[in-house]
Amino acid sequence: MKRAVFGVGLIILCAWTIVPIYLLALGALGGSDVVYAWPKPFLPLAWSARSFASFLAIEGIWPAMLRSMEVAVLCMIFSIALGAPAGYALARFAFRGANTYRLLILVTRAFPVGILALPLAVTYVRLGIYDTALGVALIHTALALPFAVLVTSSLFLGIPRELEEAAWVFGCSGIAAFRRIVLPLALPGVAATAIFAFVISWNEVFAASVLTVRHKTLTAFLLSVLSESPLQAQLAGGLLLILPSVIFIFAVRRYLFAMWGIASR
Amino acid sequence: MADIRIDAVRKQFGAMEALKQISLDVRDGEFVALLGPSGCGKTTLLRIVAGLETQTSGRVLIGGRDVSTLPPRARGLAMLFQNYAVFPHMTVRQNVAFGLQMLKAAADRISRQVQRSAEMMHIEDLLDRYPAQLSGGQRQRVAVARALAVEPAVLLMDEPLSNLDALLRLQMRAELKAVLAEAGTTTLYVTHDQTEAMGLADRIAVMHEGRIVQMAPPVEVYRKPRTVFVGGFVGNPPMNFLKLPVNAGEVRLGALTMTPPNRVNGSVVLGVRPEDLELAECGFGFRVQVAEPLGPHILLTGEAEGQRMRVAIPPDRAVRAGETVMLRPKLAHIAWMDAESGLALEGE
Amino acid sequence: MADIRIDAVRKQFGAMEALKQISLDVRDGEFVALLGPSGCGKTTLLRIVAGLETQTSGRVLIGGRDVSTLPPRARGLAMLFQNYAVFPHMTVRQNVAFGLQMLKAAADRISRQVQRSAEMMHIEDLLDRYPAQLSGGQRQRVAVARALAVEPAVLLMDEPLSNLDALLRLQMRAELKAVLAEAGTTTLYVTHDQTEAMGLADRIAVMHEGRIVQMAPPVEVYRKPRTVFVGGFVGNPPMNFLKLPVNAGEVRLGALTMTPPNRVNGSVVLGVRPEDLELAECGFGFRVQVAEPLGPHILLTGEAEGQRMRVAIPPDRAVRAGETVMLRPKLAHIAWMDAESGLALEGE
Amino acid sequence: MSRTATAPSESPLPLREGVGGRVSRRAALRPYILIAPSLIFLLLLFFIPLVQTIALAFRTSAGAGFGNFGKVWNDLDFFDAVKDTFALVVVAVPVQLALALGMSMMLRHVRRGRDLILWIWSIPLGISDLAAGLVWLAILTDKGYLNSVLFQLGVIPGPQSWLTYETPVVLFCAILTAELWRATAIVFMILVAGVQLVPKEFEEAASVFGATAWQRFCRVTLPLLRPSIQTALILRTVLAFETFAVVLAIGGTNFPVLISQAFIWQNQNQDYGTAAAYAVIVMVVSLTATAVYLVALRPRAGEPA
Amino acid sequence: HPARAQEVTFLSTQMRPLEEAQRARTQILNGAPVKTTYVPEEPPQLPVHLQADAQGSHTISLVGALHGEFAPLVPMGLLAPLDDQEALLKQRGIPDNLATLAHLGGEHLMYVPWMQATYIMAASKKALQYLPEGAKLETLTYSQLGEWAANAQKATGQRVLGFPAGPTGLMARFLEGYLLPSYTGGTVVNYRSPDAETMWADFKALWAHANPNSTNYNFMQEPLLSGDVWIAWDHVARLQDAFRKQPNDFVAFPAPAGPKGRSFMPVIVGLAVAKDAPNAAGAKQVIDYLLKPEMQVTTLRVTSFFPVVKVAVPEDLDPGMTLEAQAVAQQQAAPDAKPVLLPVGLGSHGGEFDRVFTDTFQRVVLRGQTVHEVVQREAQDMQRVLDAAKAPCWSPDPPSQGTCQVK
Ligand SMILES: Nc1ncnc2c1ncn2[C@@H]1O[C@H](COP(=O)(O)OP(=O)(O)OP(=O)(O)O)[C@@H](O)[C@H]1O
Ligand SMILES: Nc1ncnc2c1ncn2[C@@H]1O[C@H](COP(=O)(O)OP(=O)(O)OP(=O)(O)O)[C@@H](O)[C@H]1O
Ligand SMILES: [Mg+2]
Ligand SMILES: [Mg+2]
Repeated sequence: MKRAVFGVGLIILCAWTIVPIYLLALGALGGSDVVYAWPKPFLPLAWSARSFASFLAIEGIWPAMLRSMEVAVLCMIFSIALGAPAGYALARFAFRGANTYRLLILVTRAFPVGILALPLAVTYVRLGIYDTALGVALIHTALALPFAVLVTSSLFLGIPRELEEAAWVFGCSGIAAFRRIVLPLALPGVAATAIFAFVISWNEVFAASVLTVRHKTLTAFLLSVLSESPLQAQLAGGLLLILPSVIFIFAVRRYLFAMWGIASR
Repeated sequence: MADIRIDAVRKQFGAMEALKQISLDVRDGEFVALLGPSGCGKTTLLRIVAGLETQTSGRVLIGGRDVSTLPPRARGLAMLFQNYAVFPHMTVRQNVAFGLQMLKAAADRISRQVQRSAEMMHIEDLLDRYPAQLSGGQRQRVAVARALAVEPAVLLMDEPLSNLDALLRLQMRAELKAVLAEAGTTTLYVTHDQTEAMGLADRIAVMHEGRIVQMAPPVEVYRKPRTVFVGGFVGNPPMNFLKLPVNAGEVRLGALTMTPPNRVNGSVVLGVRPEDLELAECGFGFRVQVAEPLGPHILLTGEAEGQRMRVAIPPDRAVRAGETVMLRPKLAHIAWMDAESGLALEGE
Repeated sequence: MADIRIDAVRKQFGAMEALKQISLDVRDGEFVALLGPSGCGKTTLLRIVAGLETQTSGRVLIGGRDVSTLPPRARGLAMLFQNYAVFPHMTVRQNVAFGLQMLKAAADRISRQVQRSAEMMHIEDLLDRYPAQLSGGQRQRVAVARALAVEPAVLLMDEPLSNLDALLRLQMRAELKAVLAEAGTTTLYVTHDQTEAMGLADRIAVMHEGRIVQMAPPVEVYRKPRTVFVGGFVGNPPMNFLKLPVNAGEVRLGALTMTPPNRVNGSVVLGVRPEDLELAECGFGFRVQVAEPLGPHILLTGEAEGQRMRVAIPPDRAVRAGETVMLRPKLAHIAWMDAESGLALEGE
Repeated sequence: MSRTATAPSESPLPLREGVGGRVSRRAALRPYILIAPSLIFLLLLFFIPLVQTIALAFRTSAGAGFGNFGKVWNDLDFFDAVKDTFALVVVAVPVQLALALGMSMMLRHVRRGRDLILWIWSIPLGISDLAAGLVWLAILTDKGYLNSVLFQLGVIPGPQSWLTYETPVVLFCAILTAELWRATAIVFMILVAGVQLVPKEFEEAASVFGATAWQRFCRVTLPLLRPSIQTALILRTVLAFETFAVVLAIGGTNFPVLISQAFIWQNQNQDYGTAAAYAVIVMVVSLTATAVYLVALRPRAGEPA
Repeated sequence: HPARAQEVTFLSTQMRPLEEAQRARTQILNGAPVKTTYVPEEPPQLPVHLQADAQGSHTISLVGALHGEFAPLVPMGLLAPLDDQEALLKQRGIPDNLATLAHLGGEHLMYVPWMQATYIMAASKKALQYLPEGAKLETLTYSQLGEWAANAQKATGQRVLGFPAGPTGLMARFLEGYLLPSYTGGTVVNYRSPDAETMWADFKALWAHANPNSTNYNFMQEPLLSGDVWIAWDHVARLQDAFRKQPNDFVAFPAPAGPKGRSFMPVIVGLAVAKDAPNAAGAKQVIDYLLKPEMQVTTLRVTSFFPVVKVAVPEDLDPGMTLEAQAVAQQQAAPDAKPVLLPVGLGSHGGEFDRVFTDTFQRVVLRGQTVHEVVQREAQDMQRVLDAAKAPCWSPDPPSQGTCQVK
């Protein structure tokens, strides 16, 4: 009985997340009749990959896709490399200014980047990273950093200090202990951070379009124009942009469970 | 040379003083057991030696070098943690190999050492399991194996065998002793098992409330406790203490008259171990309340001179609860203590 | 009525069979100690009784009710965990009060009970600390206090005193016994300390490799081990076993001739405890290799008939390593075992 | 941080190694060394434009001052925006947290296919705001999927408007629903990562002592999960103050939020000063909320952090 | 950057929709004399990019944008004067009024007009049956429009009149270029006149029949296609999808007339050269190319923007386009037609100016505040904006000495 209620709950929650995506796909692939039909059909009547295909035929879409990948991967690396040590500092040391630091890194999220457009662009021109993948990756890192820092720090807090101490005693330097003990144990958090960084970077459109002219990321390339496109193209574009993130999450999902059932003391 | 010298170390946790001026020397290759009641500061002391805790004051020297300011890894020691601290994300094999890998040992040396320590700890069948798949005792043995595998110059062990059954403990104890002696490892070993301490240690340091109250070879600690506390703490069952009045330098106990060491007035404490009391024709009266047959001997609990007392008698003597028997102490094994300070009286 | 009945319980961890068909009855109010080597399945059994682990097959009944499918909280028991599992985010007081709060006990009852259990465990001064501020032994005592505070009908304890010093353990043991007896608590108690098991238990269940090999009152387990394993496992030092040839129903040992129980051919195992061997004029020869003075007795380790043997002699006999002495067993205390199966021979 | 003074050694303490003044000073520097790279990074890439923009908020054609904030104050939509923003944050964030907690707890009891369910539940994470807005608009609009269902079930006679200024409550619920759908996954994923490090034994202990599932959750899991919850709450709240693409898509001009006002002032009205002023307000508000969380959810003295 | 100097990077806020941009590349720019990289850009980012570009990266040469989008760029010094192109304007027959606008109120020609458009009405043929007695689409008035919507609502129970009043909709243009001048004859000066008050009162009444989703609509083609809206006003480009997809279901017609005539507003897209452009010469070649009559026609086919040069609209135009083109022509040629010029001197204050209109709309129509008070209040705001911009009045308001004043 309980099990059944539980199962139903699971199914409802899955449906709740999946159905909207399904409807999006239905709109994107169902031909323009579906988009404007009434009452709307819930089954795919006539699948058509036409609007999809037309996307993929657009000049510059593949370089943009590659660039997006490059940016997202860089962003992932940067945010973990910069965020995890800071997260460790927050978790393990009580230092003056820890909370100030927390607030400070959150500023990047608390202040809408969109509003920073002009000075941001000018700064990037001065730094010589305007219109480069690196530049975009860096600003995306700034956006993902609060995630990296806070998520890893909350996980590090859950790792018994004794394990680290054991590593020290057995000859690990602080860094080695961090790498060999803390980081693997916090793997789910690191994976979550990687996902956040990837997704943030992949979907970020504002900074990407302000900081690039010719070398736009896929999202900037598509999203900036989607709003003026016919509804069906918007749906198709939306769907197309979901895919890489979803595939990425799928690929790393098992790291999210790395410590499942192992981490008892 | 890897002697440990703990020099006037104090440790304060907030208002609570966990270690009060501890000084202790462990000679190179020596095996010192730390014995003391729960919460007396044993773990804290070990952690300070390992560099995991910072002493409030005092110094720690290893091999003559002041390591007080060195990080743990630079102190060249291995430690076994009271709650094991085995790495949950590594297999048993990886756990045991860990220390050696940190030392960048050659692969074949690692695998040899891992095999050896694992065999010694009887966990060779478990090498590919994860700690979560082990029983408590197995986990503890993994921790011991991990510490032994590195063959450290200095080994700190915090109750390494507490979760093992008696038989296994006996075996491990013997093997530990052999291995450590052979390697000449300087060992500081916390245990609450006195037999272990007695059997393994070159010297025993008895701790009490953050102080070391006696440090001596096992027999001396057993035979010549420096304080009432040590006598009461070491030995199982513990030493009996009878507070007796002193009259003109003499003490009367039933039919017996004894002479405590000089300079005593008022009253004195007579300490005698349960096994140092014999049934006798002529002695003092002991009212038996409980008689427990414990295998090699029968343990009697009862009262003498209105004070609680325990006596161990050979298993073949039939004594019943409620009976009153006559006892006499083996005079050579009597310990006299000051009634006020609880310190042993000299010049026995 | 809160008897525990474990009925043909099996437990499989993947390919590994941790419990093989365990059946066990604990009567209402009875105190049963589970004794067994590390990794034999004691914790697993306790966890199955508590409902924390699901048995692969078999049933658990508490108070006559099949609780196999009930969640832990519906089983009306308290448990002490081998690794304590004290809540790190609660003070000691909150930890101890936890079970009572779950039972929705009145506030004054809670505070009374907390005080009482804390005093019993000597942690009344630590009530406002967090577990992280406690020593290992103190943490363990918090766990015991937490289990006792709820005054459960059924109490499961997994090595509750393993991290305490001998003296404290002695006290706790006595208090535990009194409290549990008074409350009539049905107790299943895992320990590796045989003295504890002997002193506390109404009956002892000896486990070995996932099976219960003997379940009997302490003295019987000690005196009449059902198997070689039990004899070797129970008792410290363990029973000695000599494998001897049988000739025409008789066994010769040095100058002695003994008659093992019927139906034996080939060879037989003679089991005798170290304290059941006496120095004698006439007997069998024993070459002493090690002589350890252990307080109440001297433990000799050596060889007889080319087989390893331990002997406990009174502390007043002076025996040196290297010497060969004559020994004779107390005939009444000899256990005969089948040389092949290791099972005790009947009809002694 | 007031923790340093009160905390005994188990709460995070830097001075693990060394003794006395000499080394402890170096050890005391360690956390700063660890946060330095990220600080330098932000300083170089982010804070310069940020400061310039904040300066913009205090600059008007008449000189430095609060003129732009005056404009904000007089903005027709300002009070609505404040009201709507807070309504959304105050309702959405707790509901998301509750939902995500429930989901991560459920996930613990899933025996098979756990990672598949995790994956499904985290799909909304990968969806851009714009796409999310589109999806929910497609569902909730007059001739959308919701009305199609209702119509086919005979509940409504024909297309029905839900998202207009005439039905503010329904509109709010619609936006809330879309927000829940879109952003619960972030909280969920943070919690899933955190839950794994909570040793099972504590819950087991609680259950043996008679705690119901709910009590176990409240008294054991929740407190042990506190670091993750704090993180999730902070991040989610800060992000919630930033939400606008979905709100704009579903709510049109009927549901102004602070951040959408900032963008409208920047893009449509091309008044960068006022836009910056809006942004500063958003920043102050969400950092204040963060500070509140940090204080409210800090560990008590002595408690392990 | 040598390679970059060879080619022309063309940043444009127009022709952004995916397919349009693609067609711009493949059908228009592929034949350009210089290799051209076409980069569509969202309007808000335009000044940002140009400024960043001017600060150092120097990539962009050619800029395509709306008249109103160019205005703020001039004071920022981001555009190069194009006085050498005046001849081209003459040569290609670009009307003088467009050329004047292209000076953006200054001395120099700042952009070359490229294409134009306007706003018209669209209706589903289903709605025609409810047209009030005697009303004709070509001569529709605002009161007839109201009646029409009322009739339709009465008959269908649905409010089928729609306006693009969403966050990025062009409602402000409707108010400032169509509704208000049709009632008051001007955009600014009569802002708080009794005529204006009448207009707001009328419009509020009319709004009762407007689809409440209007505040979500940004592009009217979607609700038209979905059938939520049957009668709508919008930019031709934002209606084109409906006409292209279902030319037989929709009719296009001029905006309604008010008491002071049938006001309408043009939309002008121009081409400008960035200051310090890496390839200014190439950019000018591309301008020349784009202003060729053939290219102008191709542009019309690709977008719904009409040529600015003299050229005949081809016969074989897409039927939907033809519908739109006819309506535009009708609107221009109507006897009561009253063109409203785009603001010229507002510079970067254009957005604030629009905001005055939408605020008034919000207050009067959506929040039901008293017309008189709102108009008084907003007029002050309007004056503030004008003062800040120091903008003189523009047509149809009478020319002013100095800053334009609200009466
Ligand atoms: N999750 C698991 N997966 C596989 N094997 C397990 C698992 N848990 C326990 N075991 C094995 O089952 C056996 C019994 O374990 P259990 O914890 O019951 O031992 P125990 O009798 O309590 O030992 P100890 O005295 O060392 O605590 C052990 O050999 C252990 O390795
Ligand atoms: N972080 C701390 N804060 C406050 N007091 C502490 C802290 N750690 C330990 N203590 C106290 O210091 C004393 C010594 O602790 P320690 O762990 O050294 O004891 P121990 O001798 O190892 O005891 P056990 O045999 O029980 O493990 C104990 O009374 C303990 O309560
Ligand atoms: Mg300890
Ligand atoms: Mg166990």
